[in-house]
Amino acid sequence: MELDIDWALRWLALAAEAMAEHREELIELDRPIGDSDHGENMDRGFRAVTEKLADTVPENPGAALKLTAMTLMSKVGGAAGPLYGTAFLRAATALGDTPEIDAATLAAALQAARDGIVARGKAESGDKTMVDAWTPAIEAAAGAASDGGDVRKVLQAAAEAAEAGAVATDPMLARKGRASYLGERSIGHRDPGAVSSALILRAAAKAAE
Amino acid sequence: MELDIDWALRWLALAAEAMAEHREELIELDRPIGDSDHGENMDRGFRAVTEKLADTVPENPGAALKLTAMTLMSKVGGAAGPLYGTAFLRAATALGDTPEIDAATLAAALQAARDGIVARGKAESGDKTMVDAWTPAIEAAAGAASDGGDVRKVLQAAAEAAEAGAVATDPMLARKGRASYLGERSIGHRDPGAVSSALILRAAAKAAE
Amino acid sequence: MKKLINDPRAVVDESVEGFGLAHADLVTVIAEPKYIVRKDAPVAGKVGLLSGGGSGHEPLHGGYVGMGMLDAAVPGAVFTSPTPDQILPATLAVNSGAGVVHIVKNYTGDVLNFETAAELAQAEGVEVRTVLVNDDVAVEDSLYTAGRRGVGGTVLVEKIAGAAAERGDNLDAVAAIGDRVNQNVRSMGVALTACTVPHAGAPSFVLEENEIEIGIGIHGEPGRHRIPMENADGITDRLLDPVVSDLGLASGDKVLLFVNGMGGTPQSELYIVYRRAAQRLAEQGVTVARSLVGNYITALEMQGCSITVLRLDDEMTGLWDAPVHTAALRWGV
Amino acid sequence: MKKLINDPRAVVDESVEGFGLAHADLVTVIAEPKYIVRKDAPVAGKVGLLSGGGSGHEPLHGGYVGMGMLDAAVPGAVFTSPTPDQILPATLAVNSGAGVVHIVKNYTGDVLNFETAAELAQAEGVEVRTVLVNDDVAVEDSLYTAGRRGVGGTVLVEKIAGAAAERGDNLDAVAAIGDRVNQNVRSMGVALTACTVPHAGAPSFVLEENEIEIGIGIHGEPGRHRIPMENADGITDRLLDPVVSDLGLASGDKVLLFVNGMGGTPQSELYIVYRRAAQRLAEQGVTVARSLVGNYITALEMQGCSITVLRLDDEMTGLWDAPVHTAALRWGV
Ligand SMILES: Nc1ncnc2c1ncn2[C@@H]1O[C@H](COP(=O)(O)OP(=O)(O)O)[C@@H](O)[C@H]1O
Ligand SMILES: Nc1ncnc2c1ncn2[C@@H]1O[C@H](COP(=O)(O)OP(=O)(O)O)[C@@H](O)[C@H]1O
Ligand SMILES: [Mg+2]
Ligand SMILES: [Mg+2]
Ligand SMILES: [Mg+2]
Ligand SMILES: [Mg+2]
Repeated sequence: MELDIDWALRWLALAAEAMAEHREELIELDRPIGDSDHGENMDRGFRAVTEKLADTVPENPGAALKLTAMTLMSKVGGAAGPLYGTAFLRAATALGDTPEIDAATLAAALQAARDGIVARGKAESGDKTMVDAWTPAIEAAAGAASDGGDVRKVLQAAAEAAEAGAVATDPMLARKGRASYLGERSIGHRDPGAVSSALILRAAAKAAE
Repeated sequence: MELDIDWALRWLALAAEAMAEHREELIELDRPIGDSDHGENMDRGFRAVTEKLADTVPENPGAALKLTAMTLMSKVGGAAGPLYGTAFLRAATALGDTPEIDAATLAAALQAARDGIVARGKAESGDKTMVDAWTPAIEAAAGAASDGGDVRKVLQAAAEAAEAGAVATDPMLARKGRASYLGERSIGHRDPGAVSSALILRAAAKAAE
Repeated sequence: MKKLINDPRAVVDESVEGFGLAHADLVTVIAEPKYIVRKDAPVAGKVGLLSGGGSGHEPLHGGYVGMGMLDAAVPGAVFTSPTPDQILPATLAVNSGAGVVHIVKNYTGDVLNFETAAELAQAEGVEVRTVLVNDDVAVEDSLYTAGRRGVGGTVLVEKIAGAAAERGDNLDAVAAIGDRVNQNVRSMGVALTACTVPHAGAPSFVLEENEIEIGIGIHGEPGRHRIPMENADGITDRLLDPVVSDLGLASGDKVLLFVNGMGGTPQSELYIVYRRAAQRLAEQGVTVARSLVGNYITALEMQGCSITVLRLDDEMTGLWDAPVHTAALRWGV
Repeated sequence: MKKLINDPRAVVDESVEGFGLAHADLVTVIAEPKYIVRKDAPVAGKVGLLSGGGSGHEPLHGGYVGMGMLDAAVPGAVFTSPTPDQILPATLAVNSGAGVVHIVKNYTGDVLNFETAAELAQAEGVEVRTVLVNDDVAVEDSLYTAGRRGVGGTVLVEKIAGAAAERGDNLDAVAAIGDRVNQNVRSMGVALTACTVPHAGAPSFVLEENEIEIGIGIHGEPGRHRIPMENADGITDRLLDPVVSDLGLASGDKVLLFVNGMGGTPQSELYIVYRRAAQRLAEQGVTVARSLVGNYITALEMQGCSITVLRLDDEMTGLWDAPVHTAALRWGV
């Protein structure tokens, strides 16, 4: 099985659904260690992606992700906007105009996305950011791909690892983003960006089911 | 028995005590139909009277009431300041420099005080103001005096009637002062100025006991 | 009650002292009896302009002392009118011989205290005229009330009469233009929350999470009626409509539209109200020629706003535009 | 949550629209992508000055667009930085060929979005310099944080750099004076109450009746620590002392003292804070040469304040005094 444009469109639709559904939850997560807007930002961004996709039909997965990147960049704002924008843009670049994505290409695209976030935000693992969802996710994805798993396996592995990564941010002391202002008081809260990252990767996995 | 400067000083001291003691209550009464300051205003004014009297020893009751008038006028502010200022000033004028006050003079001085309030504030009986304490008070005082009652009787009668008059403001619809803005909603609340008037007259009666 | 204060009884003293320190280039603060006076008062040949009232409405009135507006402001205790022993010396201090205009908001306490002070000043040979401001359409002006309150219109009266005094109008002329502004201005306010007088320690009324109070004044006193919360456009209409109809505005009229914050409302919300009010006036053919949006006459930390509309003529417009240099209103200089 | 709004998602749109209606003499509002631009932009030969950030801090930044200050302001959603697709056209609109300075408050979101916009503008041939404002001493500036936040100092950077641009300084000089202001300014804030982001619907944190939060920013984010309520003088000392020591103020220094309200605090309380701060600075031999007191950079309806101190030199003082004509700051014209 390979992933095509239909998968990409299903993914983005499911991601938009997830953002709408988890909007409140993401706002709540951003309340104690941020400024209560992450859910609103992500929901606004993905609603815009949905609208864009109603007008334009991208030809291949790379084009769909590029359109997503530009839309998130221009609609999300805050820290998350440029970070997700860069992630989707780098993934799109990695995919080029391939119509069908195999497991290895997929793992490489996910890696490019993570690297984009790190290049942009300069966060390291353990800084309590979305990087703490993405890094385990790409490691798991790479593992699954090199174990000969298909794209479905790769996405499953990535989503599971991202979810675990998000949970693992609970005890971390934030060193990047708004939560870092809180110092010790950031401990004991889950990072909202890590949770939204896990939701997006879970949507990708579901879209491949 | 006649009333002298000692009575006047006792009266003013007891009035000051009453204002301090009922400060909160007068603020609470002024809350629903006013602006929550009557208790503070009266307490501030009578504390100033007490301070003034610590420096200056007036020679006769009229002088004591004049000093009170000037002090209230300059320290109370709001509607109550000029009204009580005028009341005490008119009473002082009525007393002149008599060292000893008999029942008839007392009744006349109270009448002058009430007339001063009416002249200043233009309120009629039933408008839900301090006038509704003062008018029954002077009527009762005049009655007691013409029945041959002594000053103690006159003051008792005045205080009792003022207290009843204050209670009687409960069902009235305010037509003067801040409470008038409320129209029908002023009904069911007691007028704070009527209550402070009753307290002042009760202090006068106690001072004569 | 959480407030940035030291002693509830020292609020006015300390606040006015701080005001004097921050604006020493504009004003002098006299501590006892308390008033705020323009640095260069009395200005030779100029009619003196004085206002005052209870504190808690800042920047009113101290924030309007300076060139082109007030010569003195007399602050009372919070929500309590000042006393004649303050008003009198302030009146004397701003009298250059051309007389003094008292701008008085129509509340029993203010009226009585200013009346006494005016009599005393006149007894000392100072001519005093009083401009009574009573622009609040929430209160019926009838035998059954103390008359309409002075609210937002006060700021406009002070600015325009201040400009008239500054250009050299005589005593009667300054009072006349003040009266003309008052006759052409109407206001109405709403509270989303109450406010807490420092010495009282508890809110002056209680609004539930879903209630608002229409027709409030600026003293934390309750308004005319309480309704369930509405959106900004609905609330704006409830305030604007009675103002417009009471003023008898007609298509072709030019107005100044003033959306005032009660102290605790973000500016962004005031502009949402302004937007609706401006749109509705435009629909009625009324031209909004001048605007003012912000916290200019407040009720401590109350959340809410008031809408004030002044029907302008060319003279009032010119006087509004004239230079003014005060702590809270400044242009042209 | 009771607010004078219609739809929580339309707050910024409608508020900015109202702002544009009220100040049509000063600014033009572009609705999509949203920015506010000086009426006469681009001003020939002048360096363009642009700032922006999340909304909810009004009058920042839109209130500072006009002669002598900003050429454009780019508002994001409430407490959310704007996006490159807004910042880029605003940058192009204010570029007269002399280049554009971006004034950016140091928050990850603002930094990233402005960075992208600057790259895009540069790709279109517009020279861009960025002045990063990070004056908040409540945040440790270390490897372990995103660095100090930009708060009250931003207003002063915008005014002083704006005056430099207006007098004709070139791109590097305008950026340099902006940096110099930033290097000489420090701030710290306190919250008595939290604020509620309209789309979030509930306060961003909860303070008990007897608690205050020291070291808050302007986004309703919690501060560094929570303490029991104190009186105004005590709170003032807690804010002022770290500012003074971080700035390394010495006897003989001249400063601008800026007491800022967070949106829901009465002006009278800000002057009580100002009084104490001015007295303490005087005790230390520091001269308060200029002052600013009021709601200039807010956090919606939050109650609280911040204290900002800028060490002045003659050039900064002159630029501060230079004429400015914006909706929220105006003098000399
Ligand atoms: N430097 C960074 N690197 C990676 N992720 C970051 C960085 N800064 C913030 N984030 C992520 O962004 C999330 C916050 O996004 P959001 O609330 O939308 O923006 P803002 O913080 O500007 O309000 C955080 O939960 C975190 O995961
Ligand atoms: N016109 C009036 N005539 C007589 N009494 C009045 C009049 N107006 C107000 N009062 C009295 O003043 C009292 C209010 O006093 P106070 O609260 O101190 O002043 P303010 O109303 O200015 O806040 C009312 O309870 C009423 O008894
Ligand atoms: Mg956030
Ligand atoms: Mg009262
Ligand atoms: Mg009062
Ligand atoms: Mg944000």
